[in-house]
Amino acid sequence: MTATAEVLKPKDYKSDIRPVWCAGCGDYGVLNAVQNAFAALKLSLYDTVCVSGIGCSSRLPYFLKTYGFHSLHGRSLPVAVGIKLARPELEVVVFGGDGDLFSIGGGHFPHVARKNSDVTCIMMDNHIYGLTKGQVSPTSTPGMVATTTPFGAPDTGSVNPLAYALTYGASFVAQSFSGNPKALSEIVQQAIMHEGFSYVNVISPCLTFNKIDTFDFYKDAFVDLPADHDKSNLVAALDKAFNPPAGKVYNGVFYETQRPTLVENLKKVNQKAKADKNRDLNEFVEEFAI
Amino acid sequence: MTATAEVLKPKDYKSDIRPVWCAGCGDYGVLNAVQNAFAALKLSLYDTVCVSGIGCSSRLPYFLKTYGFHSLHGRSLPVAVGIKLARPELEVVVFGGDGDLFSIGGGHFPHVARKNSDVTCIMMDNHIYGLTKGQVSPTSTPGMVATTTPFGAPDTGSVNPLAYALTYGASFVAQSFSGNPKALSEIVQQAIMHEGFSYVNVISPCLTFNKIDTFDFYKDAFVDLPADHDKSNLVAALDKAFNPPAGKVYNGVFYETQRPTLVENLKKVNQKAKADKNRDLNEFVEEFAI
Amino acid sequence: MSDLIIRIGGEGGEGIISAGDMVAEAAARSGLEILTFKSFPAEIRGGYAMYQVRFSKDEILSEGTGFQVFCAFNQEALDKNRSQLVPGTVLVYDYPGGDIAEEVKIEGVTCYALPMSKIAKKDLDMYRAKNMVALGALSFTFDIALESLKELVKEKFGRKGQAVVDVNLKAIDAGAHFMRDNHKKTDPYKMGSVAKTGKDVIIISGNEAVGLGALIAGCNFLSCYPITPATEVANYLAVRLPKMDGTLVQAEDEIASLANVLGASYAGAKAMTSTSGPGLSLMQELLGLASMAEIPCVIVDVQRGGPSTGLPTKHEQSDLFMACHGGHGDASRVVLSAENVSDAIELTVIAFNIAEKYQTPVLLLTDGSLGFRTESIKRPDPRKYSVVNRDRFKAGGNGDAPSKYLRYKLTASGVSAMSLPGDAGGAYISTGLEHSESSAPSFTPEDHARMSDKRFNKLASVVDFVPPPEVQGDGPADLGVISWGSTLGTVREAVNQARAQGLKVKALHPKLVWPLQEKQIKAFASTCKKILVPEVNKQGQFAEILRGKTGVDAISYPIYGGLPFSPKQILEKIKEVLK
Amino acid sequence: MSDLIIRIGGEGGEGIISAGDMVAEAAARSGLEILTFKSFPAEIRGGYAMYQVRFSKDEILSEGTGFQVFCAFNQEALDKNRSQLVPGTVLVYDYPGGDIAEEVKIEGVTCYALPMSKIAKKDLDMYRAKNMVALGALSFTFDIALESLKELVKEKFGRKGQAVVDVNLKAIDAGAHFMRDNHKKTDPYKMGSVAKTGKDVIIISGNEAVGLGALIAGCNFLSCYPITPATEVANYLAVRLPKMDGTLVQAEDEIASLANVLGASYAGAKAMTSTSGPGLSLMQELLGLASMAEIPCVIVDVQRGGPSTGLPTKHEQSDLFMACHGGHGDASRVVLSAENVSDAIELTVIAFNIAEKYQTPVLLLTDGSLGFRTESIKRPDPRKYSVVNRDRFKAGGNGDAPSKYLRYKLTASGVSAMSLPGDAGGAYISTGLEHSESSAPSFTPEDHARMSDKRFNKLASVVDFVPPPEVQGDGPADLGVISWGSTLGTVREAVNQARAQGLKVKALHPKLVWPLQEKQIKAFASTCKKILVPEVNKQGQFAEILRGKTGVDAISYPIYGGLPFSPKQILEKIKEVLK
Ligand SMILES: Cc1ncc(C[n+]2csc(CCOP(=O)(O)OP(=O)(O)O)c2C)c(N)n1
Ligand SMILES: Cc1ncc(C[n+]2csc(CCOP(=O)(O)OP(=O)(O)O)c2C)c(N)n1
Ligand code: SF4
Ligand code: SF4
Ligand SMILES: [Mg+2]
Ligand SMILES: [Mg+2]
Repeated sequence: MTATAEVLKPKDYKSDIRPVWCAGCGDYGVLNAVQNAFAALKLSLYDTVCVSGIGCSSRLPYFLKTYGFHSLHGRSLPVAVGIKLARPELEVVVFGGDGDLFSIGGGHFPHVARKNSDVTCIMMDNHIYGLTKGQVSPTSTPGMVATTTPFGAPDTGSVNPLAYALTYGASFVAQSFSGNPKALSEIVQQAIMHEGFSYVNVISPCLTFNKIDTFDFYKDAFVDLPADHDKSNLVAALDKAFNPPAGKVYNGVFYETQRPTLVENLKKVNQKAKADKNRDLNEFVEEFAI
Repeated sequence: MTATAEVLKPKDYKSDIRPVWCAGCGDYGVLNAVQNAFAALKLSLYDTVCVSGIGCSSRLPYFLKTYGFHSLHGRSLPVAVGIKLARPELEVVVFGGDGDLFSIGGGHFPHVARKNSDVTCIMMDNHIYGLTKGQVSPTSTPGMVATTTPFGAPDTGSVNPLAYALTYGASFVAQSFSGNPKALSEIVQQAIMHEGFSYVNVISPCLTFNKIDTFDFYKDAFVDLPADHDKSNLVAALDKAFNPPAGKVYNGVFYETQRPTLVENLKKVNQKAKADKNRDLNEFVEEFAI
Repeated sequence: MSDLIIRIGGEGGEGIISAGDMVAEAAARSGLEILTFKSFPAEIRGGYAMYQVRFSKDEILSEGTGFQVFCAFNQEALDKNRSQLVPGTVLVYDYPGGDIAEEVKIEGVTCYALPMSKIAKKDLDMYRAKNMVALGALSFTFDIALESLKELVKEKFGRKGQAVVDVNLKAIDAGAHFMRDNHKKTDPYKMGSVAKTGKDVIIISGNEAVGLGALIAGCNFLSCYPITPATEVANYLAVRLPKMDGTLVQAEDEIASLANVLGASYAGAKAMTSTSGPGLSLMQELLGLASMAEIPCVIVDVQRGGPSTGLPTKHEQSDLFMACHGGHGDASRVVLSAENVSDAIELTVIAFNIAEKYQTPVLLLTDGSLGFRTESIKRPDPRKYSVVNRDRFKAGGNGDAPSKYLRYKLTASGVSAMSLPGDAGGAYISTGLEHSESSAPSFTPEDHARMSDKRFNKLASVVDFVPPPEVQGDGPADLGVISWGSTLGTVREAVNQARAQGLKVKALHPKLVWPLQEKQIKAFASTCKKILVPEVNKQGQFAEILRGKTGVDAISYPIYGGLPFSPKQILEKIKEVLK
Repeated sequence: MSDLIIRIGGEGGEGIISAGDMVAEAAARSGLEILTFKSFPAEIRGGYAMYQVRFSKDEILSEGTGFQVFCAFNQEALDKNRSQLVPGTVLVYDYPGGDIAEEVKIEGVTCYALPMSKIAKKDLDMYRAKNMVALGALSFTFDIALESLKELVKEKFGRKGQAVVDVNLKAIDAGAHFMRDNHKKTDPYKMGSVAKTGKDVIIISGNEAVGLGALIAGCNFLSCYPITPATEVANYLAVRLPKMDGTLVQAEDEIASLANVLGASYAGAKAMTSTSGPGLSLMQELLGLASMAEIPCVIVDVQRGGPSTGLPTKHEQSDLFMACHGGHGDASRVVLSAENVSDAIELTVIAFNIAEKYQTPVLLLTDGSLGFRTESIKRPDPRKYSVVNRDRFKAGGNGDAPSKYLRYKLTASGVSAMSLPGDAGGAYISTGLEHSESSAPSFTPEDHARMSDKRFNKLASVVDFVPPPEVQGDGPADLGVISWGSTLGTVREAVNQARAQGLKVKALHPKLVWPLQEKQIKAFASTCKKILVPEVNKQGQFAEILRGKTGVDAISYPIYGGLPFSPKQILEKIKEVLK
């Protein structure tokens, strides 16, 4: 994390591209909380890169003044990993939707998490495909009626993003709500401060296409994780992820631990390699001499 | 599951294509156990389809006399789902390697599991890429030295296939050993009998490229799951998956439950649809009348 | 007046599309032909949306050139279309009291101010009825099916109660009366009605047409992943497939979609997937598997602007290279492309028939503007289509003992009978590896050569299976136009005009774009001094393939602005080339 | 004798490859040129493996035609090569006491029985030394570097202890003595040595050459996914990149590999990935993103037999269509293809230079036989290569205020200065959406047209950046041969032979296959009555692209058996075409 010298306010992180989201979209709250968190952490506009895939949520980087990479549907995580590996000093934050990160992009998530790539991933979970005008996403309630599932989706279960991230080995896993920008901003700050792969599941309702997971529904559903929750216990965290109190949704940090990051491990690889014989181009050519 | 009329012996399931595996490869044990299980279940040669991706392990369907589909690297599961959806009466069994199912194919696994597609998936876990001559796989021990990781793999953690399958919502999750064909055959039978998505992790050593996860290592490492293990408790199963006794590997069924399968849910969709207005081609045309 | 184009522009969400659809349907009821053209913003909310409808007493071949009448719902719409408000056109705009701040005067353009927002808000107390006010005004002023429109309002809004019907009718009248009372009609555009009743007509979009075609062809399996502008194909079939005991699933991505399809087809289903460019890019490896393993399947690509995420809601014909040449290795496939909505039904049936007959992947290319556009077409009779099913293995009927079933038997036609799981004696391994006749892996030079030949030779007769490309015009010509996809209709119109002006121009209209119907193309080319190939992409993809395959010396005319050709553009190019 | 081809065939795992490599190195030390050709089974164990080495006192251009000497380690190897044991060739085979059951007699073929298994087992008590027995026999009989070979054995086995050295030397002697004592040499093949010492020579494989080229070019990032026959590129760099502070990671699949590469390059790395056909198919969507977002990157495709999983260890040049035309939309890119091992070094450097200079994806095509084959080449001097780096944004130096950095500024060259994260004032959003100069999403016809032009126009000068294709032969010709990739060397040899026989034949040797160096190709074609295009694929892919792009009337000569051309095949075709 590189802090900036000048003092920037949240609004200084906002670009002059006007958000294209529907009025009332949950993603506005995420944008606000992120600006807020960036300002609180004094992130540099130039040493921060916001990466995304495709979806309503994935448009977020355009609305910030930092560097950004609006990649392909599902590919934000491996793009972000490439950025971080090439330039470990950069702060790399990934934004995406539930479809982007857990449907088409779901094959990348486990490996980014288990390798503990030092990027922060903020998912705007609206339990729907917003940009393509309303199809079920992996986090949609089973049986949901949507455009490609007019008689109800046949999915028996849905993705539990928190449990997935925990099982994959993410070293920081938290959840918050776009309707509570203060709590969200705090969690985003913690996630960015965390060394290693951090994941924040943000409930961010789509009022246009999802009539189940609405602001109204979540307004009163959020409760903080119990004070005695042991953030260092993986199985306890999984239990909390799988079994929230009936009708409730947890806000807070489920899990946090310190593991070597991919960048750290690769540094060790390079050290070992350099201790080995043959170190430069001429020596490499010499290896082929007869 | 369709049983055959004639009485077939294990060897009757063997095709006349000679296995191409190295002498001593763990996959021979899997082939034997599978022939055994098929015979015990009296599976029909013609109503059974064995599907695979690419890898040493994925060659298995060639060595059986049933129908087979040797698809692409990582694509066995969605191919198998297509087969099952088109022809629910068929018995569909997927075979694959740790790279095939959890690296390149890792994006499909969660969705096949959570939708509870009624296919059986048998993974031959050798903790290595065999067919491409020895690279780390997602299940390899972190730090392993292999061809693309000559100074040790930089991966902080590895994939725990059992925990993944459990978190994904697989309704049957078990583990066994290619070195114990009897135990393995029994578990394969249970997996096939199970209605819904069943996953069997088979430790199947690659003696050519993996010098860590050897037969010798596993010979004494296998212990049965404790008799009092509650197979219906997801969190308990996860605990067992994450925390086996030091130096030990569990044999047995971690989790088993009954959930509606994808095929069942789709049947309900079709029932609803048929109760709806407009049911045939002429009516469909009529919908566009002005 | 036998032909009129009205365009409506405004903010997405203002009911422009639904209003436009109503007037189109009303017009069709009164016996007119209609063809619409829609443009959506790439974002969910806000942004410029456009609906255009072309009315005619005769067959309509394309979106046409520009418009005669433009109706501006807001300032942005007015700005975007300003350059096309040329002398002779008519502008109807929301003024005063709406988003447009000033009265508009344009030399040579008839400008009718219509305070639609104000009427809706003030007089009707329902801002949402703005679109109906506009509709009433347009129908009245240009004499298009006003009575049909009112009838339609009664039918459509009937179940919402009389109050809703009434306010909409009132809005229509308010628009009409405002025009009657406040403007003297000074423009020449008046559509009128025709004798025929339009009874045997349906209105259907390109995406729906693909869906209907699939149902007619016997499709019983679709796996999809949502993507603009193809999602409507799945949306349509999601309602209908389950009613016919079929299955539609939304997969986790496009790779899984095609994998699902190949599994289903291997097991006997008639299976398809629908996608757009980015999805088709992801499917390339599996497309090669379908070729190698000889699995019938249909892939519909509703093209959009590329490359990459590109211009998701814009028109383009730039996936041809990929469709014909994508994927590694020599992967055989067939590529069809539809000209219009009727064609989309027809070619979807043909696509399935080819897939089944030749056990091959078939790609059907349409595009964003064709997918969204609706047309009035003759009502299709599902029973009139011939449907082909794959050649099935019969135990002992393969010329071999049952235990020796040869899935990839070398035959004269190149096609081998296919068994399905469950067929006793028919077991084999469907495979992406090169193989012997029995499906066992084989990497010998002999097997690779003969299996490669099998995969390509069996497609040789596809060029005869698909109807020969239509020739427009006869005799020797100074110029022949060859195009593909939805540009064909525009070419037809331009060539009609050119010929009417005495130019010696012909056109060829292929629907099969890979493999090419070389014989007919060469024959056509031999009667033309020059060949022009207009298409909507940067590289002149079809021109290059045409040259590469037939040696025909094609003059490429590519445009790439995210919009279809107008007949005028093509006509002008024809004249330029002939100069 | 100035040219000799010896082939060894046997079971994979019998030490054929390592023995072959030793005799090749020994020969190179004694001043001979060498070029090897290897063929592996697609399975891990078992199956036929082949190693062939061509020795010459002069430059070697290709694998050559057939062999003069075949050494059979087992019956399968003998059977596979039987048809090539034509009069004039020599067979050395393991008999008696080995896998070959009967004495072999073939009309016109000199057959030397050599009981290599028996000698190794019985006399040396080390079956594994069979390969050394064979080597000793071959070196002695055909007079190839026997002394160098012994020296090499001492060096290579030195650290394993004197006992190992001794038994290997004994095996070599045993082979040599058996031949001396039991056979009278009746064949004419004797290589001998040359004056030059071979000091300035290295032996390197095609895959290693790509790796070395990447290091020379300044590559500091590789993300890969293992795949035959490309894995060795990554294996090579995995050892070297970290020593130069670079990074190599193995990703979860090919999609992630290229995504890693694009992220790394966006952040400033010189990044590449290496793969084969199936992997490149999966990368098509991201390749389009690289084009749209103008991100430099190098993708190496070591082609194998296709389509689908195909023939993983066999030779083919069938990914050209995909390389040039793959992916949806009009996606600009550059495609290079290497002729031989030296070329692989050179072109990898050029690939990086083009990627950086033009901010574009660059594909480098090699193939399985080139990837695995080794050659003795002149030792390259890493300092002699010029290395190009991308045009970097300088705050205020973009001609704009820092706050107005235009990442996609329209410039005369089409290339715009690129900022890297960390550059104050250089922030922008790299994007796959169509965009304005500032990188904001834009879907207007104007922006799409001018950005499309930018992406393609900037590549116009690539044809001048890459050295012009070499012309072999001069003056007007009856036939010109144009080919690509590793077939070029074979064409060179065949054309040399044809010209030596007085035929008026020329050849053109392009390394840049997309965009084409049209000027030079047309100029060349204009001096030839006919153009022949040999290539190893079913569809005649390069011939079609050549016709499509240049209109040159190419005669396609495709072969597709999983093997490279022999000079003889091409020579015969030349004669046939000239008849
Ligand atoms: C390869 C590919 N397939 C499909 C699409 C179409 N597409 C764009 S966004 C999207 C899903 C959006 O859902 P989500 O990721 O949840 O984001 P949201 O819009 O809900 O924020 C899809 C399917 C695409 N752009 N690329
Ligand atoms: C798209 C694609 N990428 C890469 C490969 C090369 N490949 C074949 S098998 C394999 C991995 C094999 O490992 P695993 O799945 O664990 O099977 P095993 O051989 O160990 O049984 C790879 C990378 C391929 N065939 N296709
Ligand atoms: S569609 Fe939903 S997710 Fe997209 S901008 Fe609108 S409210 Fe937000
Ligand atoms: S390489 Fe390993 S996995 Fe493959 S066949 Fe040999 S022992 Fe088995
Ligand atoms: Mg979403
Ligand atoms: Mg493995």
